[in-house]
Amino acid sequence: MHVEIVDTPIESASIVAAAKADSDGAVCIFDGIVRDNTRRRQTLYLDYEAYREMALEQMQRLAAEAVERFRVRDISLVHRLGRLQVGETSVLIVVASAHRGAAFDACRWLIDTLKKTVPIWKRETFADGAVWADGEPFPEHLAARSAEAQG
Amino acid sequence: MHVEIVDTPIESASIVAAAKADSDGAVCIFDGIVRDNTRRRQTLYLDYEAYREMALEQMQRLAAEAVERFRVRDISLVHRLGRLQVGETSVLIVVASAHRGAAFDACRWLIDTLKKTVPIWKRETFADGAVWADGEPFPEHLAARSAEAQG
Amino acid sequence: MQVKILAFGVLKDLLGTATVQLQLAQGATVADLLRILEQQTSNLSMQTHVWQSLAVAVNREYSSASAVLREGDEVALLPPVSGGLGRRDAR
Amino acid sequence: MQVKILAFGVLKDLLGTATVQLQLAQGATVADLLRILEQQTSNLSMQTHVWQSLAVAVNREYSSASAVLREGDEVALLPPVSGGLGRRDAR
Repeated sequence: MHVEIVDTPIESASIVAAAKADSDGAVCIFDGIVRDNTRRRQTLYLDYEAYREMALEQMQRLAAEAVERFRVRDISLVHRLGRLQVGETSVLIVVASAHRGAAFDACRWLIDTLKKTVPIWKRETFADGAVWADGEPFPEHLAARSAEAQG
Repeated sequence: MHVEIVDTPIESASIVAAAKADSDGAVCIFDGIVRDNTRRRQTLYLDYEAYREMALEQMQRLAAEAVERFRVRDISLVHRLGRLQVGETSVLIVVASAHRGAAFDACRWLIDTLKKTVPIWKRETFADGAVWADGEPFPEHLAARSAEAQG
Repeated sequence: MQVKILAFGVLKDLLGTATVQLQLAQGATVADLLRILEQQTSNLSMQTHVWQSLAVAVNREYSSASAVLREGDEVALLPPVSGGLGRRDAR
Repeated sequence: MQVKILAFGVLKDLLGTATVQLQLAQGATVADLLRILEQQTSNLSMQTHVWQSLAVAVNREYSSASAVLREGDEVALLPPVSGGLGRRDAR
């Protein structure tokens, strides 16, 4: 497994090349890139910050859990922090497996779960201002206050 | 859209790079590679052959249908023919989209449908012999003889 | 009338050729053509399942058994396809 | 006892700092800590929803409101996360 948080551009081609082995028949790759707009508001750049030690631990656990759960051979999971321009990769997920169903399922589960549980935040700078991006609500078991307590 | 049948190695990195646009937030890539075994029988190499004109037309239709159906921005779909060694890419699918759900769904639909409907065949050479790979049964509406006629 | 037969994969091996011109009665269908070819190769009995699982393309479009053939048609005999990667992937 | 508070994202802006040491009574829970911080920032009333939607990590593990804090704990206040790409992707 290759799990990493980096501060420089993610070298997708070499990460993908390194992820393949002879027993693989399928490689599913998810490449999350900075889009030029959010709800049609023009994005200039994004700043990603993380609770770095915890984020790395969480990513390592996710990768290990995905290997176990989907029986894929190997996973690379890399997230970049700092200022990213439009078109740059913020997160790269590479899942290598003998079979394609497991590769797709693991890849999708990884990005979906990462986005809800790994402590990374994004500040979006638009042509007309900057905001911390709305995150997705935490899964119930991770939120500090239960729905009941909020009511 | 970039739909192609090639006789030389698929240059994945440059195809992926060319597939991205500023309005994309998600790129889902499927890289089908030659595995070193089938049912634990050791694979030496594969030879892919196609009904080339029809295969290309079918691939073009699949890509257009996926854009329409999943509302993704762009698709690259490249299949290689001829002799491939273990570890080489036989098919590359790149789906670029504003959002990840559509990118995953389109990518998976493309490989699943391609494998059932695009006239390409594979002859597998093992250490101890060679066979035409069993294909997947044609979808009912494409098979020449219906299940009824067979019974 | 005459049609051009293209055979691929295991069907090419079975017919011993990739292309052959065949003379058919006017109004012959895809089913008629398949019956003729199957009879011609009936001594190779192990391969009968191939005739049950194939698809036929007429002028590069998938075609049903009832389709009527015309002079000069290009009729392709397609065994189950296996592009992309291994079959076991489907499972 | 003393704990170390780390704040991230919008919570860092709200507290005006990324790290702060806080003195708490022995046996204080995560809920007690959140109540204290919420009161300290109550003049910024527009931000109350933030306190309802956060998660807390104690020593880098997600923690419930009822967890009892200990001397020297590292308590991180985590707004809903937004790694990867845009939120609208979830839809």
